[in-house]
Amino acid sequence: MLAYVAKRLSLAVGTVLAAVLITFLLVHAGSGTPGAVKAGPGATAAEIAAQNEALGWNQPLYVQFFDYLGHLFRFDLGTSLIDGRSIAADLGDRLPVTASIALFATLLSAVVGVLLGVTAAVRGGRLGKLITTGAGVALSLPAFWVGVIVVYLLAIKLELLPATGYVPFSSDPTAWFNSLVLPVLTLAVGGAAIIARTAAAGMREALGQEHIRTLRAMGTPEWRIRYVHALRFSSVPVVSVLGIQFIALFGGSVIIENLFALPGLGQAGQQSAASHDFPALIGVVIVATVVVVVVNLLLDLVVAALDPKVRTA
Amino acid sequence: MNPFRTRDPLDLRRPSMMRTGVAVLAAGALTSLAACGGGSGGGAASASESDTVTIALDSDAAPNGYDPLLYAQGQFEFFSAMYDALFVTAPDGTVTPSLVSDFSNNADNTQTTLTLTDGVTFTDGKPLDSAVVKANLDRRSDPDLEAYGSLGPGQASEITDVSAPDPKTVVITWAKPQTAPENNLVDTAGVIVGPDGVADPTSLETTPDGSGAYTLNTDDTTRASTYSFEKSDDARNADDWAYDTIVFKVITDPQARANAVVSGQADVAGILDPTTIDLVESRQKTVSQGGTIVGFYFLDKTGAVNPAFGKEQARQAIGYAIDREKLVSDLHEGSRATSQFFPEDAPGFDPALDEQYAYDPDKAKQLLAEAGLPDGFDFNVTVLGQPTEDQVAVQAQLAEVGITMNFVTATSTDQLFAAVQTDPVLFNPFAPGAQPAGFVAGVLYGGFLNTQGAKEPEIEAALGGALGATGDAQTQALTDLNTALTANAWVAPAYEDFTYFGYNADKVTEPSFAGTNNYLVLSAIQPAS
Amino acid sequence: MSVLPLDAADEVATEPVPPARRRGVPGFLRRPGGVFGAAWLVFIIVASLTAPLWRPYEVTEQDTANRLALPSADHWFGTDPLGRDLLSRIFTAGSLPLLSSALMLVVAFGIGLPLALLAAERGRKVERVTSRSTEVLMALPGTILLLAVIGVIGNRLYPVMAILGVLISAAVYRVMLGVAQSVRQRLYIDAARVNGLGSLRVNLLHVLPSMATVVAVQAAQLFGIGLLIVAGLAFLGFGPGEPEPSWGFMIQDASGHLFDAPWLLVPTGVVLALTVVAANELADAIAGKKADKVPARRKERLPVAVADTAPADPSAVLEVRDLSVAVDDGPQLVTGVSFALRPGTVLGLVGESGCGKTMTARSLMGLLPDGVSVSGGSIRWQGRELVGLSEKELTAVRGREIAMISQEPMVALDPMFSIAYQLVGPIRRFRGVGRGAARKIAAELLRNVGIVDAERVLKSYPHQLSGGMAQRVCIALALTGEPELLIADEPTTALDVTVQAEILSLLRALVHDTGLSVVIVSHDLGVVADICDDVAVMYAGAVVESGTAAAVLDDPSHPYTMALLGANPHVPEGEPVPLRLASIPGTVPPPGSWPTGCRFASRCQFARDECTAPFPALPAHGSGSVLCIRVDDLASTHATWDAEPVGAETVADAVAEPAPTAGVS
Amino acid sequence: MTAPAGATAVSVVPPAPALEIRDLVVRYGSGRKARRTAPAIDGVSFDIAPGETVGLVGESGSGKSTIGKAVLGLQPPTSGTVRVQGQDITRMSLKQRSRQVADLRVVFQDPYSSLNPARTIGQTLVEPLALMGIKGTAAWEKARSGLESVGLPGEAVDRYPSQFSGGQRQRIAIARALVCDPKVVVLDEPVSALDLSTQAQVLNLLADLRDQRGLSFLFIAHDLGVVRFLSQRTVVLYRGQIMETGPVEAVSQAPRHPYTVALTSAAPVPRPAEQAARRAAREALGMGTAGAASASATGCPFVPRCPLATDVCAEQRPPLRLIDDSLTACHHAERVPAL
Repeated sequence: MLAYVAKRLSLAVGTVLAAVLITFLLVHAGSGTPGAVKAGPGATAAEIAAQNEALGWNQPLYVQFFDYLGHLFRFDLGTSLIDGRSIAADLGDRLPVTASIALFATLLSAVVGVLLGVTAAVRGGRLGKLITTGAGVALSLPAFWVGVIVVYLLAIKLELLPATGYVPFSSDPTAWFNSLVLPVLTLAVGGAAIIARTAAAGMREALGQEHIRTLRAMGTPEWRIRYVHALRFSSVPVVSVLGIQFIALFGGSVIIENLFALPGLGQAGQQSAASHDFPALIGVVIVATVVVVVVNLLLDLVVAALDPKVRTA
Repeated sequence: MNPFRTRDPLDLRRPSMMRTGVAVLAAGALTSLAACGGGSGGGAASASESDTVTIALDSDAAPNGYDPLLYAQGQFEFFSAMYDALFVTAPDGTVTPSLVSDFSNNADNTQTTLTLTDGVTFTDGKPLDSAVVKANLDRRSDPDLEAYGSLGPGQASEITDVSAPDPKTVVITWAKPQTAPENNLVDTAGVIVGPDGVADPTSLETTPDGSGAYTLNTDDTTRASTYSFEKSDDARNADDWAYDTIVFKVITDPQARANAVVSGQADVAGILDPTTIDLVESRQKTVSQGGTIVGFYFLDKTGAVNPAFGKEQARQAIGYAIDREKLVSDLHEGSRATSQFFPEDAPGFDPALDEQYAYDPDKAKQLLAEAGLPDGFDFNVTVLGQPTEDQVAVQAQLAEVGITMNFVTATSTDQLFAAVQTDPVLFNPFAPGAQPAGFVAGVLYGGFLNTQGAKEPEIEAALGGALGATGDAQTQALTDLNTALTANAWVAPAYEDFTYFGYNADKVTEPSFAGTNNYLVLSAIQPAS
Repeated sequence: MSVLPLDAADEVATEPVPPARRRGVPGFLRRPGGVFGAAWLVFIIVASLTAPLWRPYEVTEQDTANRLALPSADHWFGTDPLGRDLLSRIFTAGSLPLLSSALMLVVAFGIGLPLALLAAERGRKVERVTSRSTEVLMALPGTILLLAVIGVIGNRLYPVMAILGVLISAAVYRVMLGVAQSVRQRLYIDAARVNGLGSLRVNLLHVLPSMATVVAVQAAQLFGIGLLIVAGLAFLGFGPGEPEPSWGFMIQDASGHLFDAPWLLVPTGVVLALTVVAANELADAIAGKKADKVPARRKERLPVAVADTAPADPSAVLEVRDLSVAVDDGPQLVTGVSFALRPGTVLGLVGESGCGKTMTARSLMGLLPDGVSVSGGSIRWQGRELVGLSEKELTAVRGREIAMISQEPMVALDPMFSIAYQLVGPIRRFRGVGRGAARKIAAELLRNVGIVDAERVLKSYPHQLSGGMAQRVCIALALTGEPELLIADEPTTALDVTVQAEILSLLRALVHDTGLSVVIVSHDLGVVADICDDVAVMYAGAVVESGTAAAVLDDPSHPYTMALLGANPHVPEGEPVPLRLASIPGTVPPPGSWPTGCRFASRCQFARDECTAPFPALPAHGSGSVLCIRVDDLASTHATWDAEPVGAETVADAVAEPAPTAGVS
Repeated sequence: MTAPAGATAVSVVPPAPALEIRDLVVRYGSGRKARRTAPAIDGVSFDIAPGETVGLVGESGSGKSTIGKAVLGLQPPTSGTVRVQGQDITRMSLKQRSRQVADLRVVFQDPYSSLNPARTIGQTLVEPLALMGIKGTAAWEKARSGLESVGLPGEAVDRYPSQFSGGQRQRIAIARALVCDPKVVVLDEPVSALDLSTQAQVLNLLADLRDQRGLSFLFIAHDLGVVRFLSQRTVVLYRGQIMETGPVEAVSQAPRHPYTVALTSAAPVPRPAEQAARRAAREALGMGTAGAASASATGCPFVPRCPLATDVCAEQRPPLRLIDDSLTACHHAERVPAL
């Protein structure tokens, strides 16, 4: 188990390094230079060159890359080309926003999805068909479309919830919660649909397993067969999909953050990409990658905890 | 995603953006104040409610950090919480001393003597004195500082000298006589940054250093998204401010911004997108201010980029090809169709000009033929993201007379700013304010809208008269200037628009614009009783 | 923006669907979802690509006076904020997302699929390298990276979608690798390789076609996701520039008019959502997912009319009479089966696959598959009628009175729980003891079934056990309720012959020591000879011969039993091996196509015309029976089922009508 | 590879064996891990004469299928050689093999997965022919006659595998193997997935074909009874090593190795009285539980289960010795009780 964790960890570090490299190369592949950004549009070529010189942009790529890595190991993501703010601190403020939305959306998807999926698989019949069909439609709806409608109905028409903005937990827990409801709801529609389908398929498969027949033959109560044995059996794919779901929600938060005016990572990514704020852009990619990698790692551990085959292999 | 939409065009944080776009608007706003006399008038001082006010802005107010001198006058709406200025604009438009307890101008208005207020301390702990004021004003030749746009060398309100004979006194010498010298030192232009900030301007990128009633709450602040200010009760003018906390939220999505004020996450929100005004007014209230002129601003008058634009007839043809009445009646109900650059309220406005340039596609075609372009011509307009409805509508109108307007999509602000050099024309709103001559001098003729340095004696002559003369002569000169701009097709306006702010009447009283400017006086925002 | 369709990986059947060309319509078009999906996609693709030919208005044609109009005869979908016709714009806008998603698909599969094929073919080393690289690719935050790409290369949708295709190829690879690996394990791949087919041809001719279903499913799903992503980018402003229409920006535009013209959001949103739904429905249909064949809620079985006859054999602990099992609204699987089991004895149900022996055994516990039920007859267990009992009543019987062990011990245990957990639960339930006591009993039970290191096994998980060990655990599990009857369905078929001998010894010892009665299902006459006291030979759903094992095996009366014995290559001690074995021509007829009269007649060496008429079972072997009208003739002539002559097999015989292989086992 | 191996070149009597396996070793995986674990095949040598069938028996995991794979080239051997009619094919790629020695074919166990469900029977049969240069009508004609030779109608070429029963599919698989007129056919458990009556048909068919065509079979099976029916000689494998090899009658009727005894006596016969006697005899032997402890690396692999095992068995790996008609790898072969 320890060796397993160590292996996953080293892989995780490698992944982050690769992500840094890819972004780094991407940034260098573009036509813009940080000097030009810093010097501004009216700047002469000499001014830009001077700025680039000062920023080390003219050094060989590998020098810059290893220099960057050196800073990275000290958790230093550099400062913004635009306003000199510390990127690490800025992203530190933004991470909780995106993370809490992705996390709560994933949790809500999980709860609703598993409930629906298990119901569909166990009850079957018309209800099951309704759930499966509904989920098929729900996962086809574009999140931004759902978001617009959710805002219109719940925030504008019914005035139940705030339409925009994010309140930090520390300043007002209730307001924090309220500010998360709509974005989470928007994201959870598709998420729950996917989980429901996975859970339904998993439960159906599980209930057809030979060992379930063994349990029946042992006179095991039906609830135990369903909710202990079959659910546990189908938990591994569900958890895997949940993890992918979280990652997708995390990475795909740009639109939602736009829609709900949330100061999250997606927004930072969009802004820094548009303004060619290279250090900030790399920072966003790194933070997002780290989150993805960490989630993957946790996911692997959860799967290992759930599935003895993985755990004891 | 339109960078030049109004006073504060920034969707995207980018220094270059500020330097150009904001400079333009700053100049315009400054000049508009020239008409207003000095005098007294305090800020509101009720301050009974000690709560939080939340203001939603359409773009980041401090994209380049907390040096207020980097920004236009309109940004004082935001910076006035942290910084005090020598003079500020009151809601009625009057210029009011703030860090100045007393001031006087010499007879020919070429020298201004300021006596500084006592007991002013900056965030860095140091007191206000004349040396600090001089140090601030001595940065005026830095072209990056938008606030000093017209104070720099060679500009309309050039300062030649600043002296500090004693710690409480500052003497400013102007290059030319100024109609009301103190008006040049109002709002951001008059902001005094603390000694540490002046000594090391880069520190201002992250650390504000002002003497305002509020300090930045960095814990609750996420740059480009949420700014939170806390009132320091020991501040000199703390009682003038109603709220303990002021929160600015940057909400770039127009719908989200409107939603914010409708559903109560913001007490004040602006600038509202016209499509959202109905929504906001259905629940909350709005205030508006006219004076924004939307239309074509020709950059390539020499034809360097696109030869067609070097021909006056071709530019005029564009003016005739715009069906302004239709644009207003269908898309901008309530706005005013116009073909002149001066707003209706400004001196020099001439209703006859609108008649002269009425929609006439045949005339446009004829002009094109005269210009040697019987088949019309093509040109590019760079937009960030998608063009506005107006732009698309105008595109179709131009197509009627054979002019093809292509949209080039920029994906970064780099690209957008490069386009200012390569696009022949802008279709954007600009707010020349109530006194547009300054805008013409600083931007349209002598600035960023004329980087090619095109010359037009007619305009030059009228501009000289407008800036130098007084009384009726000045009015006549302004009319001439307006006529000349239109006749020579330096601009081809479409309509005069309003700037809208929405506010929650249950929470705040009606916000006040700073005189005829299209930004709010922050200190005047009061809790609803 | 959306989720990679990895969730589908587990759902997709990797079993290739045999081509259905001959049947005219592809299988997926037989499901309503598939018809809808295919029809809508064809419609939207054709309509979009041909939009310039038929659209009622030009996309740039403005009528600002008539902006934000609701649907009307002039504008079927209404108009947008510039008074442009929505119908024309929506369908014109379609071609770009459709084509660019297709490009993304081509790139994603163009990279992911060959890589997966390569990794599956070249084995661990290559696979490790490719898998690691794709893992990195998958960990990248796609949307943010895409924005960065747009920042660098500009707003060019096709290259951007191609790059997205590269990112997604990692997911494609991951799904396809699993499928390719499983396909490569099929023996026809090995056969083709032994035939000398080159790597490329093996992949193209054998591996890829077998993956076609999965590829189609994944492609359809990814296509939907591609559409959403293109729309999402356009929503953010990175789409085709106005005045060209795009779905995403039309929704963005509409969201600005939510208050004054909410209708605007509907047409574009619905068309986009419908298109994605269509892609997903098509994927589901191709995957053959039987969402509509969700098992119906377990219904209480309808009580069957039971002939309340007195037990014929008072000593029998289990007596089955005239038992019929049938598919609900379908053919009979088992008919008129009767047998009796004395306490402490072992009864064997023997026959080839498809003869109904497993169905018979499972009906004893009411554990028939969904959609199959007892349609008549009686199962009398200790004087109590089991047919017609409710699920609840049966649950009380199962495990406590009648237990079961099955054919595949490795999958009969729950892979997610330890052996201890799986034993302790039933022990506590059946014996009402605490956890600690239950664990002690569990260890004791394991020792009783011959497991020496019981403590280690208790801590193990099923996958850590060998087949023989797992079967012992299964037997221990079956014994937790101290049942009186054990039903063993081919308990040794999956095991090595040496292990089989051990398990049979164990069962015999249990019968001997505890007085347990056993019904054992087997196809192996040797197993029957080894352990059974009585035997019932089944053929095509009926018992054709029964009696004591010694009588039936040593002196078979029914031709089928004779043939089975003749086909067995295990010749008696000291006898020479025959040159050819006895065999039975043809195959067991599937349920529903049983002939009247003797079901074996068409394959029987001794069949006569009289065999085709119905006749009753005759008593034989003492208490047994035989179902053959010619039994006396055959006995009197000492008929034997002869081996076929040398060389007979190489002549093309009338190879039976294509035998549907579905059926019961 | 034109010259036959030296040994056979000089000899007068025995022609080159149809299949010759020498010192075959197969290890799975690579690297340190593989070297630490016991090889799947550990020094196996045997020959198959032309027209002869050799049965390869053993429990699951004994390595019998691995030998088949190594012979076919599906699993590269770690060391040792495989010759077909004197030609060394050990290191030859599958493609080369089919070009140069079209003499080796295979019939697999599972008739369901050994035919590509997406291809017609004809396509399946023509495929190897095309690689041998037989194309078009000739190939299809050969496919038809191939089907007829296994007792299927020629028109079956147009059908798909799903339209055939298990026994019929196995006939098709046999036809595919034989359509190229091979000399050696590896039969990897060809009847173990079939029902008894079908199994008999296929066994009879294989016997007929062998006799008519003089084929050599490497017949891999777990059932000694089946092996005894079809084979002339038997090779008994345990954990990758040969325990005993010899004429089939000798090995099955008078086994000289305890493992062969265990294997033989465990197979039940369908005659209750005889089976009861066999069972009693088997239980009297006192064989250890299958798969109990792992074997020592140096000694006999059967030690943990062997009732006759002594210290020497754990220390020394017994060599194959000729006892009566069989080669037996047991130190105590002489003490092995008669069945």
